[in-house]
Amino acid sequence: MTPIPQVAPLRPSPKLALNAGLVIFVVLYAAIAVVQPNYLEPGLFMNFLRRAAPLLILACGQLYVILTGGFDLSVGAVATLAVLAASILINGDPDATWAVLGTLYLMGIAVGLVNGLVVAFLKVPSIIATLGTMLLVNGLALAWSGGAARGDLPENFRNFGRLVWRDVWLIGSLPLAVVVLCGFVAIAWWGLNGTVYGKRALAVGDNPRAAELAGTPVAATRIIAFVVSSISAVTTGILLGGFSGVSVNAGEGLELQAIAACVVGGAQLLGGRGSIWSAVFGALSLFALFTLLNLMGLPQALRDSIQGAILIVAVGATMWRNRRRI
Amino acid sequence: MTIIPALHMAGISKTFPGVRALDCVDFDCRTGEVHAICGENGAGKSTLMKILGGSYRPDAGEIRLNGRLVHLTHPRQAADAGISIIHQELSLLPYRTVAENIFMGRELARFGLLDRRQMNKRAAELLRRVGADIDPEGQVSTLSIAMQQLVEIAKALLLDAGILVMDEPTAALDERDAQNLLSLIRGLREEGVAIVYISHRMPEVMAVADRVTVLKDGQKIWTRARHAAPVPEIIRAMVGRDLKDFYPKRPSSGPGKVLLSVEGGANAALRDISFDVRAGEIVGVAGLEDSGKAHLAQALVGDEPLSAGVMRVNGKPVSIRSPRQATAAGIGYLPGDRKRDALALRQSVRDNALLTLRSMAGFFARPQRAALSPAAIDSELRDMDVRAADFGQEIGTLSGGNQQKAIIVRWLAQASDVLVFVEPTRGIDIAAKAAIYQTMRAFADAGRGIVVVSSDMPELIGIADRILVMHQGRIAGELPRGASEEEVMRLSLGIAQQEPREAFA
Amino acid sequence: MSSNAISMEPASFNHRKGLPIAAVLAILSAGFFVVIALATGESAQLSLQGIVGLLQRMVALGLVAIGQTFVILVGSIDLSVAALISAVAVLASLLMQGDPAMILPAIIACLGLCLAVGLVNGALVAYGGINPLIATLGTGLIIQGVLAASFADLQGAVARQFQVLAYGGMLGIPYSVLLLALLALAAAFILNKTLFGARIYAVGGNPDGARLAGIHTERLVLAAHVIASLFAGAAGLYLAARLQSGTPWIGRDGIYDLESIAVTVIGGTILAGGKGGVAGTLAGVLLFASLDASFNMLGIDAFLKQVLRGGIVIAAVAIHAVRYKGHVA
Amino acid sequence: MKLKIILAASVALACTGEALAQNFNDPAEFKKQREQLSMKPQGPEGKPWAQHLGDGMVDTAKYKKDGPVTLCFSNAGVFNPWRVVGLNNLNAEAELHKDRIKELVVVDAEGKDEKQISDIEALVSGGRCDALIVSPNTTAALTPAVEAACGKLPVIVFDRGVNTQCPVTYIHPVGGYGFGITSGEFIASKLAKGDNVLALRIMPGVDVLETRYSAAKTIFDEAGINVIGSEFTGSDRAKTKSIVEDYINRGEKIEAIWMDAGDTATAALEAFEDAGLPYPVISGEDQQDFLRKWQSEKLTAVGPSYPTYQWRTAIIAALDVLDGKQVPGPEWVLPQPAITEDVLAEFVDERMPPLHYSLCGCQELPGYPERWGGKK
Repeated sequence: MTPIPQVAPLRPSPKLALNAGLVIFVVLYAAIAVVQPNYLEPGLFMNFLRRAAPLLILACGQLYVILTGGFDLSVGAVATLAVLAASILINGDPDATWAVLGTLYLMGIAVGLVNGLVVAFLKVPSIIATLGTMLLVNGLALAWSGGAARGDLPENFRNFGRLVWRDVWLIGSLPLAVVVLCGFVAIAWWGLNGTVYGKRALAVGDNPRAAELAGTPVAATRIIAFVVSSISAVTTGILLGGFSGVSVNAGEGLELQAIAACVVGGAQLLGGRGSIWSAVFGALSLFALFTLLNLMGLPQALRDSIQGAILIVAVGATMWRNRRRI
Repeated sequence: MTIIPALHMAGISKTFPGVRALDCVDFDCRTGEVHAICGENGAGKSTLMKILGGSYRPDAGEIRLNGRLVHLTHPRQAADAGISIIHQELSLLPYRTVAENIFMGRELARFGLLDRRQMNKRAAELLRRVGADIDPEGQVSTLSIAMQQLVEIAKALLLDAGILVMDEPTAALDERDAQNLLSLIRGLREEGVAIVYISHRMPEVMAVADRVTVLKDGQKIWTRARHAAPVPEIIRAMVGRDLKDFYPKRPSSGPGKVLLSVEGGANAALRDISFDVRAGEIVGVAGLEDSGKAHLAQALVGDEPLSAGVMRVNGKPVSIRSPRQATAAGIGYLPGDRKRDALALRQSVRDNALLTLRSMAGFFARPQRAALSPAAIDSELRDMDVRAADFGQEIGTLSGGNQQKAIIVRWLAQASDVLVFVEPTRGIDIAAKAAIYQTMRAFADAGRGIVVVSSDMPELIGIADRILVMHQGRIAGELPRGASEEEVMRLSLGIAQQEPREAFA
Repeated sequence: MSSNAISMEPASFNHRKGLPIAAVLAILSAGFFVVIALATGESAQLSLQGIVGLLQRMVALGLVAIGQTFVILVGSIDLSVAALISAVAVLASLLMQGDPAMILPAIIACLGLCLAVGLVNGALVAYGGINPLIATLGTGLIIQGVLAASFADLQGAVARQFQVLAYGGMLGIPYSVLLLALLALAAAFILNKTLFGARIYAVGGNPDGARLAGIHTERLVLAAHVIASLFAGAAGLYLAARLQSGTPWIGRDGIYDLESIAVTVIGGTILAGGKGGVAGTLAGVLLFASLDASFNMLGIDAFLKQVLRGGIVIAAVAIHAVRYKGHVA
Repeated sequence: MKLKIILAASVALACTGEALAQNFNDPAEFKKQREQLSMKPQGPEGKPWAQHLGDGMVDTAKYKKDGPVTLCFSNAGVFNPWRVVGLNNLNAEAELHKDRIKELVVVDAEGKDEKQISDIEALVSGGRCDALIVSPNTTAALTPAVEAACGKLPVIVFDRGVNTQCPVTYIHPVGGYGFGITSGEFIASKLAKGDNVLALRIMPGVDVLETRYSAAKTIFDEAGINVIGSEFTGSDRAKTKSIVEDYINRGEKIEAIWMDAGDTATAALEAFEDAGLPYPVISGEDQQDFLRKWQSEKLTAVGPSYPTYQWRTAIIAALDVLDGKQVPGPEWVLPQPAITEDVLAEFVDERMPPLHYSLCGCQELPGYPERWGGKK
């Protein structure tokens, strides 16, 4: 058999993909600045980052799963669970915050493990498996809280979304959320580039059978991806809870936005291609788009439409670029 | 020339970005003729056939069928024009019946309603014709690869085409099935079918072809009648030089200590497997397609683990339940179906070569350090003579030989003690074959061992120090180096087997 | 979403004697409903009226899921059905405005809209080469956005006579249930008995192979998307008749996109395409309907219900997926 | 190019949609509800859930049934905190009548019209129910199912109505115009002509919410107050806060915030805190978190309500009907009080969760406060 194309198609190199995501973001942000020039001030840019932080973090986690060839639809529900659980467990007591944060991450890890185990060993396609856990986790969160926000989040928890250090040298102001964001992105980057995990994940997403026969722990690689995704969801939940307090719909719809962000940033669905910058710049682009549409004062509903069109165009453009090179 | 050939391709050119895949190639095939095309991978054979099959459109040139000019833009048109192609990649539907597969795209129907009875009947006839004992109503996924290949051939015969193109049709077949196929081809030739035959197996080409055309680098070198084209000439034309020492010299020293041993190994497909591999040895495994030889390889590497028996590596008993455990125990695997089982096609050459090292490294191992670094693997890839413009390029863009070499590097880097090869040179061109044989020998000479499972008998005889022949899931016998094809065949067919057959009913 | 690899499952799994997934699932679902009805003393639910009620719960999801089965069989997927259902329901009530004379034109216009959406989806996937999840998510968002922006506060209602579709019946069986049965039979017939059906399976099972066998794979993917959209349209029309007027959210609130995919997969159709069928899908829909009805009888609260449903979706798919030897993602 | 076409098409559609918009600005209804707000309710003093406005009564002798009865309740869903509190009220009220109620069957439609229709059909055909209480998910969609049920047993509808007169009675507070009038007039009284107000709304298209806005808008227009924006928050705190932040970042001056529901009111206020701006005049609702904030920050605020005690009334009405008593009807209009600064302290209860609706009328009910998620 000679399954090899006889001619070498040139694919865009990862560096090029990085630039594409970055370029979209820069263009969109420039458009924002045209509509609303004060977005060029460092303070407002930091504020933009702060508000984009939950989506960015979620996209970084989702990227892990996408690289291995799956989806994680449960992240929105996990974020909601984190917010509700935090308010119920802390119940206004600032001393409980740190212990509860640990508990939240344990819950997230548990959900990630369930997702991973179901996909890796029960062989349920991730889109169905995580749809199931989405319903399950959402139901649990609502049943636990009784369907409405309960308990209060103390000041020190709210700081994750609200605290801003003013008069910081060079950048003017620095929200705590942006520090968390940078930390999370750095860790996510390290996971993919500073350890062997990233390459394993790409190989598993590209061809799980080949990876398995080459000795890759395929099941573990998948499970870790789901755990990372859930951890990102908990982090997102903490920031959302910090930003705006308890609500039962804190994470609603975020899962699709996170997937869309990765795709806009150049990650390939069903695995094998993408980098942490796909998630970062994809999410920044998407959030910049939302902000721009907001500022332009378009009817809110139409923003959905535009988001849909952009998704199709972004993926179509990538397809077209790849195809032209073959 | 007075005869109008059934197929005449004139001045065919095709350029892909950066590469001239075909450069003004002329090719013809007459009715009642078998015309073989030889050439290395990348020589343009497949591109030429894809043009004929309507998958690609040529940049220049024309195709005439019985003198009539045609333009083929979709496989459908090629089929309607009487061109039938057996593709080297299986294109079957696993969950559908054999009959449904044979009639794929050409279903028998009245007013859009399927006529299953008639399809099953005709499918059974076609299967008989290719010598396959297959139930037309059975599901394809239950068939072995060889049986699937025969279904593929039956599918091509359905068309009753004037022109039949066979691209490596025997790649997955064992000797017996391949012989059946060759006689079928002769029969078709008698019926006046024009047959284009593409193969790397020289004995087959010699056995069946009337004329031979050699392609190299997208250009036609020559077309000659078979008697005017002895094998060395063909090889020289393909490779551009003489290939002496095709199989590497064997070492004069005897084999060393036992590296790998199996005692009483058994699982669903295997019974009573006992053998060992010594340092410095290449042990061949022969057998028919359904003999269990592929299962033996899968058992050794933990893909289909043994459920009984003892396996020892370097004298220590090991439990191998997964490929990962096999890797950890020092056993490496080079599967027969590279695209499906070995390659991450969208990852770089470097990443593919590093895959096992990275997989076995500790989770927190830094990917830029020591053996895991790109520099280290690059030098190994260069030592292996893997040809790529850049080791960062996707491995899917390399030729089969270079891909196989990159995978060998994968296991050399892991410093495995025993490598299990399955069909090591399937679909690989002749020059690369020689290089791979050299590497295998060098690996063994370095005091390590190789198990090589192959359907290519000259290859086994040429490379192996001894040959285990399998039959019905057992090792039917062992032959020393220098055994003849007949001896292997006898054991394969179970003729020399002593045990009563009922034992494994 | 497809692979050329032919799985070499041990023969025993494929030549399993016994009932197909669809029958097992249907029997289990119906059995569960009966047991719960008896256990809670609601034996009235086992009367003709009760059973008809159960079947009626299947209609909307059943219609969408049959269409979804077609797209999944060709190896694609359609996430835009929920938005399309809303669009059709809104369009139907908008055009009819209670006027019986407008019934036919409204139906034609709605199906025309579905045809257009199906063509766009199919073209994006088959000819544009865009991942179907993204393509149909995109078209779904576009439709939903336009709907929400245009018809925030809609007025208008379908004609009384049109509501017969949802509320009328013969011999005690509602027309809507008959319609579902009829369309399901038609779909099963198409898939199993016709040339077109055989090619649907061919394209999903092995797109490259199908193309080389001379099948115009793009056209079939396109056709499957059109069929899915038309079935979504049928569901939208049924809902408009059932609810008297459409709101721009009925599709989304009913989660018809994810639920139709879930029941299709529960019914044994594989996401890669090429294997499965309408019978399994309907059995999956029956499972959902009998769960709904049974949870009501048991008085399980809404949140716990969601937890159970999530677990059941995973378990139902796991039961037949777990034997699969290859990898899934 | 494609995007442009889509945009153009969308805009065109949006415009036609505008023209087809239902009229939620009904001056007659506006006037009626304004009168009802100041009307003196009839019925037991201090028990607003048992009171009613107006004089209409219906006779229910034909529904009289002795002995323990089974009540069935088809709920649209518990998809927001208001409905969660309400359902607790309903269950607690039923517990008060243990001797009379054999069983209370609650069926949840999860916000799906289709499911609620099937649910009602199943309840009716199940034959267990002596009376049916319906809280419809959508007015028009549920009408046929309720009509069919009316023929078999007494039906009581509350919250959103149905387009038929067949239920024994339809329980609801004064209504959306009333809500908008209370909140709009308060804000108008605190602002000067030309001041800016930002309207934050949950979602479009729901009649009970649309009327709130149209009433407030009418009042703002009359008072010359400038509505600088009307945004939909989807009841999402993060979205609410972001929207307000965006307006602040644009440099808009916001003197007042008007809300059609108060569950995200504190999120809106936080946006001002984070920006270091003084609080605006605000209209919220009767949620605890808003009331506490109001009290602690000394806001200029008002808390109109859409009281959750109507869920109690539904059980009371059902039992009255089965007792054969006269009940207010065909519409049972409940008083719709608002929380003002004078009475604020009465309604703040630190034990209750943040989104507890203070006008639940549930303080005396069994299980208070734990049943509503409160601390003992």
